[in-house]
Amino acid sequence: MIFSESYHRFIDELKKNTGQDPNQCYQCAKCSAGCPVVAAMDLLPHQVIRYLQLGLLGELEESRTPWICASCFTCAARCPRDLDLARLMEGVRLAVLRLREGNRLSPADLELTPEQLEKLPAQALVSSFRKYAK
Amino acid sequence: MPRIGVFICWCGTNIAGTVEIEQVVNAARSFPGVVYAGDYRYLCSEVGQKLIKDTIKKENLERVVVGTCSPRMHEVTFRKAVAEAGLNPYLLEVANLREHCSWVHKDPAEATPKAIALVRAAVSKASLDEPLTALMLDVEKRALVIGGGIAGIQAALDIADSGYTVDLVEKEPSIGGRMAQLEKTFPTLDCAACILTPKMVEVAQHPNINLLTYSEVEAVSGFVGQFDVRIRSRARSIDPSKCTGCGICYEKCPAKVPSEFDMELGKRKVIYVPFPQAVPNIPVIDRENCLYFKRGRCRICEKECPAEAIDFEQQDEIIERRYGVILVATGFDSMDLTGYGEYGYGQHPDVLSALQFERLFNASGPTAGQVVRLSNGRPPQRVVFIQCVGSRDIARGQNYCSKICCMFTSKQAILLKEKLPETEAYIFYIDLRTAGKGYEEFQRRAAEEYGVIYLRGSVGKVFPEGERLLVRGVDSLSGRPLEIEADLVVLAAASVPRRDAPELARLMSINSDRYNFFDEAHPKLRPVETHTAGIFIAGACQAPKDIPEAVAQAGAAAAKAVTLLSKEKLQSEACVAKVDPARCSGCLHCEAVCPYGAIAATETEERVRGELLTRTVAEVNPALCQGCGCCTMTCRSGSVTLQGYTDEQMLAEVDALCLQR
Amino acid sequence: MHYRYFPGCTLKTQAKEMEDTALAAASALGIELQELPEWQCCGAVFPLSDDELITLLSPVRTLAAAGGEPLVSLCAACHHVLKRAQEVIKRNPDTREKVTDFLEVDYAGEGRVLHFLEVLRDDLGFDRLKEQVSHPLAGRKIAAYYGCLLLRPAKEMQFDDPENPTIMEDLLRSLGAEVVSTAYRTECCGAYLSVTEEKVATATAEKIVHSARRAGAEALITACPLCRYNLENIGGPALPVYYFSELLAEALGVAALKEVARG
Amino acid sequence: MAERRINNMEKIRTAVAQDLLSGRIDLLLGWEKGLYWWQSRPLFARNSEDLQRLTWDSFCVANLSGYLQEELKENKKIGILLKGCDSRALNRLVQDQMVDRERVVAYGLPCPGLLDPRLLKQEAGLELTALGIEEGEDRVTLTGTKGKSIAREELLLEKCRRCHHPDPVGCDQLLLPPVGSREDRSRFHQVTRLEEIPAEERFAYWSSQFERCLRCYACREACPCCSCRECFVEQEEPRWLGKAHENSENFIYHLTRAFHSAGRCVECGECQRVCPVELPLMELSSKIIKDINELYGEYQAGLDTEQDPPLLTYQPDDPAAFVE
Repeated sequence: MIFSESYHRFIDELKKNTGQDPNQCYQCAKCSAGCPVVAAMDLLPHQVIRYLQLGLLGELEESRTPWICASCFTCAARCPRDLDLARLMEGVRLAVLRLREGNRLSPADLELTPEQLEKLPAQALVSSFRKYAK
Repeated sequence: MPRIGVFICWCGTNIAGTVEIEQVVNAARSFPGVVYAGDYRYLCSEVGQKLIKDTIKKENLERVVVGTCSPRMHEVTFRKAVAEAGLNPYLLEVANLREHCSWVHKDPAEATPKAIALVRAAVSKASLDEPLTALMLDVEKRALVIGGGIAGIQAALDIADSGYTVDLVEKEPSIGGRMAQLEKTFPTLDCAACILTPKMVEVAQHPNINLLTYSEVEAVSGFVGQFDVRIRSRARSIDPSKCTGCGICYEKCPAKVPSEFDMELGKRKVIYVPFPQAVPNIPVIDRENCLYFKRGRCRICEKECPAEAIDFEQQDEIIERRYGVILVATGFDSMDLTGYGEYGYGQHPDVLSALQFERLFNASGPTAGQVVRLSNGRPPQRVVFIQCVGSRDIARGQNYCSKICCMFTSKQAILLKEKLPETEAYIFYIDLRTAGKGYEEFQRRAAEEYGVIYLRGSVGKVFPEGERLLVRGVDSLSGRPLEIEADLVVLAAASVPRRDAPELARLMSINSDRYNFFDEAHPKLRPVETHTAGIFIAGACQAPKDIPEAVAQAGAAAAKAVTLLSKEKLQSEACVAKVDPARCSGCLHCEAVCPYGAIAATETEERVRGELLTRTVAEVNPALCQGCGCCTMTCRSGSVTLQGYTDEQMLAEVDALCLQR
Repeated sequence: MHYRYFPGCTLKTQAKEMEDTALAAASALGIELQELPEWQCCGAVFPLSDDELITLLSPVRTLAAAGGEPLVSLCAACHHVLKRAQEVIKRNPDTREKVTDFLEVDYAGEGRVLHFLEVLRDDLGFDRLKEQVSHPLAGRKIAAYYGCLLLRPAKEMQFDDPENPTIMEDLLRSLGAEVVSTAYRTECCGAYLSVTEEKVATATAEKIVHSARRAGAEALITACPLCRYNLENIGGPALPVYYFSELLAEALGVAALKEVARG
Repeated sequence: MAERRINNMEKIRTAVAQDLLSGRIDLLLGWEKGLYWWQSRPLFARNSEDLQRLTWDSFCVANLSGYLQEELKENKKIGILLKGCDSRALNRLVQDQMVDRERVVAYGLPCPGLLDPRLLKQEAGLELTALGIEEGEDRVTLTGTKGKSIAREELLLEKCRRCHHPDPVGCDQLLLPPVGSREDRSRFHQVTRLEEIPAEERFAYWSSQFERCLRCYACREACPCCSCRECFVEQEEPRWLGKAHENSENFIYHLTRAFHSAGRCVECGECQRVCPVELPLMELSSKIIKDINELYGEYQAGLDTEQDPPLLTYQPDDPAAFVE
């Protein structure tokens, strides 16, 4: 937990791009309580914000949670602090992708049979690449 | 040019530590009209005041300027000193050298010239000061208390016990307020009715209290000592001198509507008393729903009443009365939760607000004291309490903490466990706030003795699943998502001001905060006074409060009210506005903006080309004027001026400040 | 009633029946949906970071192409992206300038952006729709499934009550069906994860379908091709999942139109 | 058109003649032709002879309501011809208790917008003395040129081009059929343009404008809002304003005047029209109107005499950021 200069740079960038300030959160955990995909997450949504507050960026980089987040805006709709966590999650995803200078998903990674590809809506592919690759 | 004396105070090191006193005194000697300039370590002390008084006499001073702390602190002190030396007290000017200068500067090189400029401005203004005289006004020895909850009851009793007459106005048919709706009170688990009812009866029997229930304040004018108030006492449709309170009328009444007292969970009759211990024990007919008033037929109550007390023709009564003081204790509402769709409030009968749940425990409540699910009438096996619903919520609710919910939720969980020991109770909380005598211990008892399970976290959504409610939440301490199959969900709704609070604030000319809670005059030092002299506040209309706090505040407000009532005369404001009828064009915009109703139209005569014409101009009533200055702002031609703060005086100050150093 | 119509990627491929039935129903109801002459995919995801301007280009181009006329889409995701992109243009002058300069279009956020369901509710009216129903879905027990993108964020979407919406149930009632209320109708089904986290998506969808089944539903309707794919793609006993437009066309007694007039 | 105008003239004259000659009014305030064809000036008609000079044409620009205050001292009852903007001025004066409405008979003249001689001259490229005009329904033909014809809308006075309410309001009778509301016109384009330039540039702009002010006070004399018995500029105690030509004092004068007409200005444009150095004074008033609208909701002075002006009313939700 070191509030280094890089942390401040990171947070400033995050605030600017998402319009959200993690310090506005008082950890009621309502986001986690309502999240439909929380069961698959290693960090709960409110913990992601807590980690942002504490500057635990390395842990966030390793976490599955931002990639599990389905951007369904349930958390944002109910947050008593009026924070849009969906935006913060996107901010974290982008930061990780940019930091690694690489994509998290490439067409080669997809292990889909031709039948599956036939059935899978185009929308699913487009959105996956939007989320996992830049 | 009048003879002016200047006195600079060191205020120990408060001023002298940053301002070079000697330089200021020397500079002051050079200002026009100044015949004396001196300094003293503590001017507000007896010795300091004596210095001023002696110098006035010795130097024949006609105006006095003190360079001291803020006039809010000691203007009154120095005015008194000046008056004792035989000068009109309004011939004193205060240059604020502490708050406006020494406290905000570090560098004497900056502070000293500024202090000199402030003194120069005060001297310029003082040379234009005129003697002013305040009016002495009578004090009407009667108090009005608005709101008959526990705070209003306590305040009315305290004032009445001091020997003054009190009118207690309550909007509902009975006094008692929110406390009457409660089953038990924390942290002692006293029965609310057992401790409240005796006080209600005392109010009814007190020779100095005039109880006006089913009544509302409609208009307030006047000022401290002489408030003129119009009260509408709504027609009960029952002759109170005949009614014996036997209750046959409401037994027989065929029409039912949801009961406000039971938070709409149960029904009440259309002729009703809100609850069995009501004071006065006289029913009212709810004319909006009465079959006779709606359709012209029924009159069963009239037929059944053995005392012949029913009076369908009764009219609202308008009471116009003068009061010396007004005390506002209008209490709070439970926030409307329809904006919180995720909890299913209003969608599912087993999702209740805390105040609704409280009614389930009450023997005269909607379930006759049975704690059951309203969906099926069976006792719940698992109850989930959710705190902070609407409180601490900047998105859909109130920014503030409602303060009482942590405690009443623990209380309700304990009551539940006492009634149904096998039932599980879960409380979702964000933070537990148990500051208060015996509060922490009480909450711990709930957890340790009664086995109430506290979950630190929130609920995302309540899903109706079959007959039960699936509560999906999270315990943030363990980081575990939770799903609880519950039978009842109780929401700790935020405490909010009464819906009509803004209207009442406007009526009384008192300030409210951004949430519409009434504002105290000073958050620390004047907690029960308002900015309007003679109007006091008590209880949850000022901010969310528990019973002990509301009662304590009511006592304090009553003491303040009595202090005022005990005075024979009150001095009015001397710095009041004045109209120059020759300049006034009579547009009366000043009348429109005057918050105190102190300005009215009057006729004046003038000669135009040999002919005598009358025309309308504005006139200030000095007894009503509080010297706020709104009128002077709105007058284009400067025809209204505030005495003691005339345009000439203000300009003289500005000119003096703008002089090159 | 004339609207510009934006189909989006999936309606021309895997969700063809959604488009066909909706267009057939629209034409039966006197609602003219004129497809935009040239269009491209909306991007499927609304950009949540303000420094992602490039993802705004496609929806803004579409919005500008509608020329201020009401723009209708059928897919929940397309509607979400278009509507929110419009909000950005309306509220953020800097972004508007950058995006419109780049695209060389003149667009300041004008025109209504509608989901077809809103056209039915607000412009046609469910009462009028009901009068046109020739084959009511009597006795059919159907549950509506909303998902996430139509409703949230409510401040921007202004579609319906985000926790207790009624528009799809009202539609079903006007078509004569028996509405089954299900607890999870506004819960996200996780379909965005169906490529990368299939298990998560399936688990989430199962919860929704099974709850509907327990509540007595015989079928589900949705307004999103991705939701449909995900809800159908579960393990265990499934329920038929229809597009709302399929039942609409059925109740109106119209066959799907294969050929559509192009704008 | 010309014929209709003559017919209109007869209609107007007959209507007012009846009242003046029967003694219902002692004085009629109207217009008569001035020295040149592009000038119409105020007419104070007391008898039928005076009435023969009464005119109503595209140059009757003076707002006559400003005369009422003084004239009512000597006349018991006055009849007055009012265009849309003039009628709002009368209403404002009544709201300010400056004019006793009972003693005024207001004749409304729905107004198609008045022509700006400066624009006529500019369009024709000729001195006005060498020019004549023929007015059609929507177009004006300039005689003396080669029959150049221009849309009437383009030749209107600045104030008429932003006028939303050409039909008089609150009159005792309308003498001509209404022309309809013109809410399609933009009122604040000039203000918006000024708001968008940086503060320093804006200051420089106004500085250069006020620099030219002669402090002749014609703007104040012509303004129906300026109803004070004693204007602050002339007061000696306290003396708000010096007499020397000093730009900072010019600023004080114009800004104070704009504040004094806040909530009162009916946008009749008389201040700007009478200014000998052509200061854009309406921009100041418009800015204040726009600010009031944005802060306290849409308000147009003099339209509805029942509605209290926003600066004289208090609503609990009034924006109060400036006191917090």
